[in-house]
Amino acid sequence: MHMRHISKSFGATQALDDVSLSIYPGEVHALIGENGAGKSTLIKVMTGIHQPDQGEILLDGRPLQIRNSAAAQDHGIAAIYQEPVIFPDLNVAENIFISHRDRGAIVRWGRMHKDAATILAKLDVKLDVRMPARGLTLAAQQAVEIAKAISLKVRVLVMDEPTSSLSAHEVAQLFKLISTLRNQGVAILFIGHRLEEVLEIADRVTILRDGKWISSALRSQVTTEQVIQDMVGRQIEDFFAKSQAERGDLLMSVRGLSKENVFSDINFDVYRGEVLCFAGLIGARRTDVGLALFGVEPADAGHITFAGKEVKIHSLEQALKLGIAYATEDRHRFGLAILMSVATNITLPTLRRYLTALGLVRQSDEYATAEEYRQRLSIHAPSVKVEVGRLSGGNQQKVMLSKWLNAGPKLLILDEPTRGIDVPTKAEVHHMINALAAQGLGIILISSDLPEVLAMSDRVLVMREGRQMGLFDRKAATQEKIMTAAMGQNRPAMEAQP
Amino acid sequence: AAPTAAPTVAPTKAPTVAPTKPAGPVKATPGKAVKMTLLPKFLGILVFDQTHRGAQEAAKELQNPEPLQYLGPTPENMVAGQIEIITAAVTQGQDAIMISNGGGDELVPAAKAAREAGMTVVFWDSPIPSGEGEQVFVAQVDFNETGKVLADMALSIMGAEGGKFAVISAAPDTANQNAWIAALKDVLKKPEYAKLQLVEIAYGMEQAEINYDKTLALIDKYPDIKLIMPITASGFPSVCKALQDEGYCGKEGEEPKVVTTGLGLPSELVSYTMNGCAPKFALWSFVDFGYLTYYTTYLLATGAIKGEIGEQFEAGRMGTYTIEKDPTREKGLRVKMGPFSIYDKTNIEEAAKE
Amino acid sequence: MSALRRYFRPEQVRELVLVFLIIVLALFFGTQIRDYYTGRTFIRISTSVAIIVVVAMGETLVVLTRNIDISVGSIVGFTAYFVGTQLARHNDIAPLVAVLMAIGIGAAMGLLNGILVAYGKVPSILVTLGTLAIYRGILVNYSGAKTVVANSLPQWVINLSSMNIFSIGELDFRLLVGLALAVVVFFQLMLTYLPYGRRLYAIGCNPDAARVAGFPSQRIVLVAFVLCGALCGLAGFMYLARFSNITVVAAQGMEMSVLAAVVVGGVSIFGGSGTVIGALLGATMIGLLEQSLIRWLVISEFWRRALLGLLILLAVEGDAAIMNRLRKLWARSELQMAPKQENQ
Amino acid sequence: MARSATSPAGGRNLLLGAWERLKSWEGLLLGVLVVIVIINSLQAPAYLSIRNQTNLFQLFIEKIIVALIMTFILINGEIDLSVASVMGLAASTLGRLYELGVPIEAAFLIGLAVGIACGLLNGFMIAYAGLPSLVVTLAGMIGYRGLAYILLEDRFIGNYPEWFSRLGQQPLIGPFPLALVIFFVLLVGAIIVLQYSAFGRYVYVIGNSREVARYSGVKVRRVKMALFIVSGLVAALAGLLYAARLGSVRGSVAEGFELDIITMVLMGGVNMYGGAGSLYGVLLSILIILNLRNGMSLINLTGHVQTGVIGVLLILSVLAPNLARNIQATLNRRRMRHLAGTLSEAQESP
Ligand SMILES: Nc1ncnc2c1ncn2[C@@H]1O[C@H](COP(=O)(O)OP(=O)(O)OP(=O)(O)O)[C@@H](O)[C@H]1O
Ligand SMILES: Nc1ncnc2c1ncn2[C@@H]1O[C@H](COP(=O)(O)OP(=O)(O)OP(=O)(O)O)[C@@H](O)[C@H]1O
Ligand SMILES: [Mg+2]
Ligand SMILES: [Mg+2]
Repeated sequence: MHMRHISKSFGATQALDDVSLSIYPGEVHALIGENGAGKSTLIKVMTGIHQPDQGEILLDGRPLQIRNSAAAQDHGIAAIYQEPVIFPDLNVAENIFISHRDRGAIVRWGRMHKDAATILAKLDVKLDVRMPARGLTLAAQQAVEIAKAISLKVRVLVMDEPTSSLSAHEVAQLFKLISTLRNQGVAILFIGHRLEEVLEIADRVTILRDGKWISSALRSQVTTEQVIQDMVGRQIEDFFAKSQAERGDLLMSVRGLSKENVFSDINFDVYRGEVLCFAGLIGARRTDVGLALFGVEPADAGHITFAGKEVKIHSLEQALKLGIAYATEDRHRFGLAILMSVATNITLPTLRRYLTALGLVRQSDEYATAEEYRQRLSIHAPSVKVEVGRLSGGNQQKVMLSKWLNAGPKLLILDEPTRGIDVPTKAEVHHMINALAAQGLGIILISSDLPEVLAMSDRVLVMREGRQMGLFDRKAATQEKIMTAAMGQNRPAMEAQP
Repeated sequence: AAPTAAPTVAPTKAPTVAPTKPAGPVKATPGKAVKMTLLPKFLGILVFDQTHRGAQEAAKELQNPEPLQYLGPTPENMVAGQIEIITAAVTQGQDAIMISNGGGDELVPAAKAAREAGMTVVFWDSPIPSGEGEQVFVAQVDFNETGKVLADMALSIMGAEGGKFAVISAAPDTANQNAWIAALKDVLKKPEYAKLQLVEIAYGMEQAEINYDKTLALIDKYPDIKLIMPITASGFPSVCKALQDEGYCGKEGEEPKVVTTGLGLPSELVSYTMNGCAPKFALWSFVDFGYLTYYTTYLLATGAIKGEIGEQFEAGRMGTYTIEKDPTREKGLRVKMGPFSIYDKTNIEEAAKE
Repeated sequence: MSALRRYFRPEQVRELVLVFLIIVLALFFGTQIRDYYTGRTFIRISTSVAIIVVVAMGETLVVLTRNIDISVGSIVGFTAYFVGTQLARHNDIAPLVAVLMAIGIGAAMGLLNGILVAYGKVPSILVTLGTLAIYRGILVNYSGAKTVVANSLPQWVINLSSMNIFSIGELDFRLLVGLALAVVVFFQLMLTYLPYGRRLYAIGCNPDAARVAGFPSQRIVLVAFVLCGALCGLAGFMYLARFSNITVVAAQGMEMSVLAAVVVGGVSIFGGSGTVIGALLGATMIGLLEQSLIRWLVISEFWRRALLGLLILLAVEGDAAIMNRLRKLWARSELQMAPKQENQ
Repeated sequence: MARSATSPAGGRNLLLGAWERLKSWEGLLLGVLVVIVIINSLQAPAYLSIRNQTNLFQLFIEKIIVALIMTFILINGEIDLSVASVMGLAASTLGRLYELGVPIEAAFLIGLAVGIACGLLNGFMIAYAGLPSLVVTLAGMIGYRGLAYILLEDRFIGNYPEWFSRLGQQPLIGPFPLALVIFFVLLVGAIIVLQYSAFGRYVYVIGNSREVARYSGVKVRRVKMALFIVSGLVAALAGLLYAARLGSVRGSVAEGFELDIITMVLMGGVNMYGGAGSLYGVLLSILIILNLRNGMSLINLTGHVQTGVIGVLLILSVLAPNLARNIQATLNRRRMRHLAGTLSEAQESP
């Protein structure tokens, strides 16, 4: 399959500018680029969701008009999109087969359930195929998406950041599967931000920057450094900065925090200037602990001391008042008002600061603040007045971070803050975390990215299925130890209770 | 409490004594340009259409060079819609408007404003209860007489032993039908009607399905009911259809268990009269009604008559009429058309052809 | 317990509750109304529900796709009137032709709705709010203020509504009721066993996903509107057969009863969940209430309307509150089960 | 950093905003309005008279008052179908109490209180019990209307004190009757609150996403609750004004008004699903509907035909921009292709 001279613009944004790309059977082709480089747009052109302004697509050397995703499917092109697209009221099996057109005129439920179970087994995912997809975790949704794509008889399979919410174990499983498909002669286009992963699986690498094609090369002919350099157009020495903040006073101490059927007996302390990482596999209920501390889904039992006072966090307002902020992992549902401007989003939790005596909003101040963050976090947006929905995924993430930084919290809970963020931005976020810690903030960093956990943490709390499996000091923490605890093989005693 | 009113004489087609104007009834001068609007309660039912036909006939006879406007609101928006149309007529510079009041006193401000703007405002079919803002009300029949006619028909159908019957009206807030019901209740107090037992008044809201369902509910609720009396012409056929569907009347070779009487249009009820479902019912001619209304309004608008008690005028083919104090309301003048035509097997087929 | 939860979704629990409520209501009215348990009551309720149910089927299809059709009353009225005038003018039109004409006209009106919604991308509530007024306006103009009266219709139309399929004692099973049930069964099967039916659910619960999922979601929505229109056409014909006297306001306001039936029956107004059986139960419950309240001696006309309103308010709001609970309960138990399975 | 709200920057923004708006949906509405006004004034000379222009507001005044608060509710992502029934219930309460001998002033206040009570119930069900507003207010629409019928049955209550009817019908300030004055005061207040206050900002954000607002510390429930209470209050006020204007009250007062009200708001460019829209658009759409209806009455289009035309307008108001966007996109693509073609030729030729 060849894509030639593809261009696409959205209003003033030139998302793709004369991009060409060839994908060959039996090969994994990695597409890499910064946030907003145009990767997602390119594959949406491939699958007929967007029509290109110019350029052509050739399959087997014949030019092709892909009007919609059904047409793409007819040509054997299937895609997994960056944001999982799930039908919550249909069950898992239906979700997998809903768009198939070769399964006869009548739905045979029994066969469908069996087939779905078979496919999921291949992925080594344990899900009840009769459950409605409502309430599946992001990871499970992602797994269903993958199952859906591979159940089609595909010739070209596109995966837009399929691993962004998967844990190491699931990623391994997925890669095994990709290899199998590759051996069957399927052409695979793979998009990802975790470089080491991408480079592990890829046979060929193409790099986009600002909607332009930069380079294409065989994997064997490029180095990681080269790739990064091409991506950003400049040299980057070090993208996992180490925290060097001084540990301050005790900020919060949590004892025996429990919520029925969700998590139980969580114990930890956070000091000012410290980064406490929550590690674990998907479904470890780290998010739920975060939500409990933020007062959204309060815990039912346990003691919390915050800044020296015993407190009960039962509402979000109260958490905010105490100085606890939580940046969600699911920015579309909980993080950003997509139709509102960047500025509006950034000042939302702190709007009170921008009011006149009459309760009216001082918009100039608001814009000034937003502008400040746009520059500090280098948010790529034409202005702070554009709608957040028009930014790329990574830039949206930065807007969400700005929003909480502007609240000036004492404790900042970051849930997967670097998910779906490109490498340079990731580095920026890490620098920022360090800077914040240096200012005396306590930070809880929930992350599934093990290298990130090891690099960023002062201490690591490992969870599994709602239970605390261990708390490691930075020095004591190794990849093996964390994984062992997260997988639940043994349950080491609290090694590093300070 | 009935106001003290002059006792009603019932002068119908015959000219009566005219004390104030010995010169005899006023005649219309044809050919004057009067912009006139005919405003029914709402558009889309036959009786108002017939009124329109009658008014057009009069317009032609009077050689009014201005075309007659026939405008109406939607049924669910009767009151507000009528106010809107009256207001627009003022803006358009219309000379006269003929209104069948779709509500109660809500039209008063709009009607008053029209009067102030120099328009002639005549009501027909359904008056303004308080009489405010209205110049003359053209009544189809005497509202008190309606009560008697209805009761008489019921009596003649149910016979001396009497029995239970129920009334179906259009809506709880229809001024004319409420007046008829009140009159009927008054009449029923008399000893000769003592055996007639009015058990319920139901409302069909001018919709076929509601009339239909209400009829059946009445039958279920009063298993010994003998008669259903729709006093709304548009609901009458649905009542008959319901009875016939459920085999209460009109079944070949069977004595009907429940029958109907009331106010209905012959052309809509022929088959039911012939099969015994609606053996007898009454109505007036809506064509004549429109004709008379137009004449009255034309005369008022051209200044031929002033709208004072006792004035007499000639309404073309229909003869002479007198403006009188409306005995059924505390205030207000009326011109009474009348009389009822009673339809049964003997005359319905002829009448239905109209 | 887990098997029970797997096979009884909250939606099904709700349907059972609805059946239970209907029984309770029937028992209650039995104590209040003389001669309640008779063939008459059955006939009244079943025939009055028959027309509503057919329209409710169409509405269900549309609501499943997270759309709404409030022009149904106008479509029913228009087809009833149009077919009525045609039959009055040409008494010799064959029954089947008349039915097909009604369905065809309804489908055409549904097609316009569907095109505007699916391809014009105008929200369905706006489209059908507009066509509700437009179709009625066309009818008023077309009719020239005439009405269709039973007198002028061929005899078979008038007799249709009292025709029985069979009777058990005094329990008459009317032809129109049979027709409605056939429609219900057909659409229940369609929604469970045809890919088309499943995709209606898919579109409703996540329209954005449907757009990229690789099935023609625009066409599916269009067809849902066309089917809804066609069913309204059929209902229009049934309306003509039952009432035979058609004015321009025929079936005005029917959308309210239909929506109430659909909502009470558990079809989510936000699309993606609900069944036609539910809609049938909803319609039955409302029909039962209406017909029984009309007969209940102590209740006057005004109180009847008021009480009906309050009951719908209670039913809908109370029921929705319970559904939320149930959904949460189910969701929680799933979370409990999911990690355990991983251990196996 | 403290700057007053009337800073030069703010002023420029306002101007800029006005210009932006001119090019957009509001600009289109304005164009349509101008066309209608021109046609109307050609139709009837009396159309432009102050009297007719006030009349035209007067005829719809209750609906347009309620349309203001409905704008807030739709932007907030909810809907209130019960407004017309609340209008009816408040008016019926007034009628019933007056009939029982309660002084009209007290009856008026109790009528308003009833409106607030309805709003409270709606708001509680929506904000705290978490039920969809469509369902809650649909039920309210049926239920409150039922209560109005219970109060008045088949009666209609008139004969209010002279001053009460005068209030509804006669000019109060200049040619404007009370209701019209109230409307303009509410309009200015609504624009300030929605467009420039924190509360207005929250209304928009919640309309965008309830969850996002909640996770940002916005008191979502309180905002929704407040909106529905105010909606109940304003609807009751409108109902009472309607009673004063008509000089009589009955159970069916204002039946069916909700559709007109919602049409006005949606045609003003307010997003069906919340989060976007402005009062300027709604104001224009109100003016369009008033003048259009008046114009149609002047050329003798009434009843169902009028509502039919409004229906067409409603659909066109959303369809037209959609079509325009599609055509624009296609044209753009064509132009780009063409451009690319000539460019590549130019490159290849030398
Ligand atoms: N529907 C749209 N409307 C307007 N602009 C868009 C739209 N979709 C994408 N863009 C813009 O196009 C550019 C490319 O976006 P795209 O989503 O393809 O980036 P990406 O490479 O996938 O980034 P990320 O890694 O953050 O997902 C961005 O500037 C984005 O703002
Ligand atoms: N923002 C949220 N609000 C409410 N519930 C949430 C939210 N995010 C996640 N959940 C729920 O929390 C539970 C656990 O989520 P999840 O599987 O993401 O675990 P986790 O430990 O947070 O994993 P990770 O953070 O690595 O993705 C799930 O039931 C999920 O639906
Ligand atoms: Mg992307
Ligand atoms: Mg999580």
